[in-house]
Amino acid sequence: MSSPADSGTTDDVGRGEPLIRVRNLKKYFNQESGLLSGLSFDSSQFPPIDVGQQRVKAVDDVDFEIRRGETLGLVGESGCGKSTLGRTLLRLLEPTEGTIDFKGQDLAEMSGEELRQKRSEIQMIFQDPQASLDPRMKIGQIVEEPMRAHGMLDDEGREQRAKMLLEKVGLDPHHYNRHPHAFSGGQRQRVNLARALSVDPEFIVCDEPVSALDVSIQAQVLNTMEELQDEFGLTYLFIAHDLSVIRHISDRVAVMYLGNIVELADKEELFENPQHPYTRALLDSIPVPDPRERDARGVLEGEVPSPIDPPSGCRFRTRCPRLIAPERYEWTDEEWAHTRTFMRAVKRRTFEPMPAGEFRQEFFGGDLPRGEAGEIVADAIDLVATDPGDGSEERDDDHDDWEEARELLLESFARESICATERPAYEIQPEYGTDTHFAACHLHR
Amino acid sequence: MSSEPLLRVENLKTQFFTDAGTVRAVDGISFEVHEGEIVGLVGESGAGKSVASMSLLRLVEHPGEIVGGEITYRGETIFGLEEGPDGELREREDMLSNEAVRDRIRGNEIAVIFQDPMESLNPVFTVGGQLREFIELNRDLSGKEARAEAIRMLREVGIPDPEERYEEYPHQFSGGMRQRVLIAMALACEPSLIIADEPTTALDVTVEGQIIDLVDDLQEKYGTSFIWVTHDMGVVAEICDRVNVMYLGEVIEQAPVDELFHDTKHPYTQALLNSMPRPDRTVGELEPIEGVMPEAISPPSGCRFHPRCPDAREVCQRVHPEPKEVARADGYPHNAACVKHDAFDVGYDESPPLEAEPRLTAGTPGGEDGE
Amino acid sequence: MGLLRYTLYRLLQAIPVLIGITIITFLLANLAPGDPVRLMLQGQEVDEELIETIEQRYGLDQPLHERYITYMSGLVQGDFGHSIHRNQPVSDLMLSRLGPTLLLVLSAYAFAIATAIPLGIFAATRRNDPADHISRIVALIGVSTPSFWIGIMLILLFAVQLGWLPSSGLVYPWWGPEAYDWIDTWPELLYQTARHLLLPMVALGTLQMATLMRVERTQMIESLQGEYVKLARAYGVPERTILRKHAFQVAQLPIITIIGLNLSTALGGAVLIEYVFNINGMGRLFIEAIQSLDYQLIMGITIVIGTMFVIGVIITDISYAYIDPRVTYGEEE
Amino acid sequence: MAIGESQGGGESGPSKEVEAKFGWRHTITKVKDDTTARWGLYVVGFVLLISLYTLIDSNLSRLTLGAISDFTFAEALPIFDHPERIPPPGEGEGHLPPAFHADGSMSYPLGTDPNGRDYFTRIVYGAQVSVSVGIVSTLIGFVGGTVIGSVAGFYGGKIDDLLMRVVETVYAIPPLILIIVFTVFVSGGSPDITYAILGVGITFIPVFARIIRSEVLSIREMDYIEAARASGVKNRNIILRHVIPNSFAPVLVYATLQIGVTILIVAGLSFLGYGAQPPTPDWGEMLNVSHGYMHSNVWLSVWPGIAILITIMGFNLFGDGLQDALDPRLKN
Repeated sequence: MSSPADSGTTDDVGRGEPLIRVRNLKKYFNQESGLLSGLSFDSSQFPPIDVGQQRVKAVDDVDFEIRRGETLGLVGESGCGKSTLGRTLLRLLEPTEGTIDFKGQDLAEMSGEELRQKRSEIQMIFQDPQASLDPRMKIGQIVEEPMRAHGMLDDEGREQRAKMLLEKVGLDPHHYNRHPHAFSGGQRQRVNLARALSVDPEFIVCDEPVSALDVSIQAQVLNTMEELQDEFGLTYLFIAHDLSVIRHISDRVAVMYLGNIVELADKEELFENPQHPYTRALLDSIPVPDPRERDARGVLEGEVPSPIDPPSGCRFRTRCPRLIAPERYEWTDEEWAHTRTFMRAVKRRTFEPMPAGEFRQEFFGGDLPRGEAGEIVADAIDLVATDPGDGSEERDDDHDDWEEARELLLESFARESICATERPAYEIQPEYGTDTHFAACHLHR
Repeated sequence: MSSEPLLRVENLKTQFFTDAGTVRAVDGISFEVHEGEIVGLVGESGAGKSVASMSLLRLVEHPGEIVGGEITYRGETIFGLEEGPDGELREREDMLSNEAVRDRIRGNEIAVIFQDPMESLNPVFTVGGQLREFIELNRDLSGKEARAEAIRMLREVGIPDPEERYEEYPHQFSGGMRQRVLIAMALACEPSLIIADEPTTALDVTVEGQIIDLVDDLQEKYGTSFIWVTHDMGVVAEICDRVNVMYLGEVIEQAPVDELFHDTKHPYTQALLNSMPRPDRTVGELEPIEGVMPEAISPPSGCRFHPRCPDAREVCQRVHPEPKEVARADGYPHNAACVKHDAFDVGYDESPPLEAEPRLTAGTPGGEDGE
Repeated sequence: MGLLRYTLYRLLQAIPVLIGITIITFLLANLAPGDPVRLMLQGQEVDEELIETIEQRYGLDQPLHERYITYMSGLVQGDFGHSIHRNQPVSDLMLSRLGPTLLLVLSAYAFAIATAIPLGIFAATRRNDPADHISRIVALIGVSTPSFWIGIMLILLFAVQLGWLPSSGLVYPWWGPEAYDWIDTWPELLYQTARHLLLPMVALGTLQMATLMRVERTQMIESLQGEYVKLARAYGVPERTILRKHAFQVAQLPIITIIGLNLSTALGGAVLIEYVFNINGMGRLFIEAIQSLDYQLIMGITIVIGTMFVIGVIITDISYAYIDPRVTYGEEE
Repeated sequence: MAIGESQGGGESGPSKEVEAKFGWRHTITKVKDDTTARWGLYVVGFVLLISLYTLIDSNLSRLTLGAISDFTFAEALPIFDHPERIPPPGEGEGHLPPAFHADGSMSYPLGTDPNGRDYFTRIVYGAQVSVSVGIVSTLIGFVGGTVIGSVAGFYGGKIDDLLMRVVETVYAIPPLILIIVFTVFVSGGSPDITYAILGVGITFIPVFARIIRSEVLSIREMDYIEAARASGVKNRNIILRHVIPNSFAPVLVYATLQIGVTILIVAGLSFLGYGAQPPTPDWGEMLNVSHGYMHSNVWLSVWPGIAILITIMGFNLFGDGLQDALDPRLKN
């Protein structure tokens, strides 16, 4: 009977040293499974059946490390791939590519019994405190299950440890024999904590552990998690969508968008000196609980693109308010700003067709950009305007013209930008603290 | 404050009659909504805020029932009881009939926006069709005009390409877009009051920002009043003019938003604010509220917050405080239901503090005595 | 994908199922202990040579997979083989029997749908009232009673005791009045058809009615609890419109699926009902074939009835897709 | 019923719904409290008792193999021990109407069958046949389906694909027809009740497999399964300790309802002469015999049908009640 903490770990990692190194990690999902999967109809060919697999790029080429004893916050909006990343890290999902170096061993390479044994060192806490506890088991059994799976202690020892842990997480050990349904949400989350701690792990992935809880209960659970981290020397990957919670609990923070990490820095640095436009947009959007600071505003336009076919280069470029001007044209900043706005308005069709003159007035203050860019814009305006420049008759079906204008603008401008042609990855000098500040934005080139 | 309020709620009580007993979900709340303001109704889950807001339209579902109080909208009685000749309560003469509430109030005068944009739209009808139906029903417009109006409203709430999207089905819209459709529905009926029940809770933070932005703009343009039901103090600070804080079926503090945050008068509100992590600054240690909210089936005696209150004294166990004016700001009263204020004068200062029972942070299981 | 493409997709999906039906039927009929010819002769003393001649003539001496390939190559050309017992092509035998079965099953369905849906809605809106309880009990009896016994009871009451309706046979409208010497005009023919059809239709339709009614009630109750119903109420939509339009449309979706899947029970029930009421449909033909162990005919009938079911399910799936836009557009955003 | 707020995972203590849903003890309490389930239990219990009694008390071989004419209920139940119950010999064709009829006799409460056997006794003994047919063939389907369904559902992949194809195909052939074909061919042209039971059971294996598979699939997605995997629990233990206990309840409901369906199908089978064979006292078989006497003795066709109706209704009531108890969503 040996505690898993000292089994098989020869190279002990010192506090502050990287415990986990993730390199080029990718997780793609096939859209559906089954005999006819991958079959889809495509009327543009004959026979109208397409056998190509569409793959959802949930996590696409991610690099980072987690240091022993720290809490790395992972924040992003729904669908950005943060939960998938957490689960892939734990090998609950099979990585498509990449390595997960945990204390010198690659988790991505492990499988079967070897992986199962390794699970005593890495644990997970789930978002839904109710769904993550088997309703038919008693909380004592639930807490003991991982110990049993790893052959830790004997029956009596397990019970003692379970009771000890229940007390540690702030529950009454006398409730050992109760079913989860007798507990409130916050208490159930504490049972989850006790279960995760039972095998004395080093690393815990916390997937939105407090987002299902009320504010006042959130604080209780967060405090307990911090106390446990100190006491047991735990390392957390804390996944959340709530920036306030992230700011409170993390040491360093990674921001995810559409399968990529766009920024990673020390907490203070990230919140006080955000360098990626997406991080800024996120921070600007959070409502601050102070009526004297009413600045939460929807700074972002449009919607997150599909992860099946994400934008090239920087994934945020299709919504970025600071999309970099393509270099092959000569612009002033103002001209580019106008063109960018116009391009996106055409793409999203947010306006009614109007005469060309009105377009110029509304989007360009009357003056089109000079040179080649201006000509392209003029062409695009002609396509969508109600009075086509070539003097031909009024058109009735404008659908194709919209498409054409859209393609013209995107092709000439959006896809010419460095944001579309190169994937950004830069290290910046931090203003707060000394740690590195990673920002995936070409503004820092 | 001088003019007659748009909506006046007095001592509203809504109860659910279940097998386990009577749940006093809303237990005697009073508040007002004036023209053109956004009034917040804030509280944690179980506070009774959603039931309260649905009671305003008399849309409480079985086995719930409004059992007391008065709801007056522009001089009309949406709900009101009086004592009959035998002392029993009966509906007042001037209380609107079910048909009148349905035809004249719901949609026409008071519209709602629900929390869950995924479930609130009917999956088998087009977005435009649903919007048009509500417009036709609540405004004097022909089918064609209603359609034009529906498209105009879709554009107004920022839905790209509204003509095409009019013909699409809800599942083709993202969550944020669906919430915009619900806002369009509410505004298109040209009501004077919109009840927004957690309208941004299900949304991502950037989308939430977009929606708050939109509501702010549209509210300014149309002058509609809002009751904004939420659990998020951040959203309250962002958008509300005046706020009612609810705890266990009661309003425990009501104040203009700035006073509520910067001159907090009720220990619960204060505790709630202290327990929140903040996005704008790093908080060293959070101060959680002890214990959990008790069930509305058997609320604690005296002040309902006293078992969790850091300021609780012996008197709090005995005296049940109604909200009283403890300060004034901008011509609005600042009410709090806490006996520590002088306005109550029940001997709080002399009363001995309650012994803090040694307890584990999480308390006993919610099931009380277990199985 | 559009409705047309969805239809194509469903048809494509049906192919493996249809092949599966032929495999199962073929295996059952051919893997039986004893060979088909001997089985058919049912122990009669026959010259061994004669048996061999018959087997050779019908290719029964070939290995199993070759026989299957032969059978299938005939099948795709519409040739169901030859009934040894009746010395007739199987397809000829089946053709004249299709009509009565279709008429019976479709009318039973019409009866079931026409009664179940209003009753189910009625029960849902009067939840836990006496009316609801009564309709639930009726539905419970409906799903617990063998259809053939209902048929017998109906005959005993309406034909034997009261003498109001005929107890057996069917009048086929597609034969025209001239086929019957006791019928002169078209209206009279249709009237007679209805009179003959009434009892078997009710007998076969009762189970369907009861099943549909239970589902309808549950679905309506669930649909009426939907957020969209709450929203409609909050916008002052009259309760009747909510019931008929908002809640009803959504509640119909599972009903359509059930209607399709229950076709299986109805087709099976038709065997019993045709037997009780002496109707010359596929079901009776099936019993006759089974009695004489006419294995070519049995295979033919099983495949045709299986195909009827598959077609029925495809039709209901397409109507589902027609009502529910989520099917054809897919769920992705 | 959502009192208070709809925002997820509240702190106001566990909701009643959740409490109702879990734990066997809760289920049993719920069943006891549910009127429908209670009545179902009474009826099922009554029918089971009768069949158990007849099973223990009588010599089964006499019922199925030997002639029944010399055996009466009077022998089985001593309290009814009246010598006049033994049918008068040679009275085979002149069968008696029920007791309330002018020509009836109290010795034969439901009259006699065309062979002069006491109809009441036969009806009572029929319970045994129907119940055992229903339970045994459902059990075959249940066991076979559980094994195939849980393996396919948990592991997915190719096994799962293959299973679904087979299920779809079996679904496409109406069960009655498939079972008749099975019974007749497999028995080599001489069907009897054993083949019928086997046929029904095997036909329903894919049906059960499908139900169990979908149940397992939904449970596989639950967080607590993922939690167990993340803790390093072995797959076998996950299936044994989490998947099966949690999928068992809904499948049990389905099985209860399926017993009714099975009895219905076997009755039809016997009615056509492809199930129980004479002289087995099976209700379907009795209806088959009485069909020939429809005009001369109406009552012969009435009683077996009522017996079938009551039995199936019992199982359906019980299944419905169980469902309500396990899934309180539609209650109240």
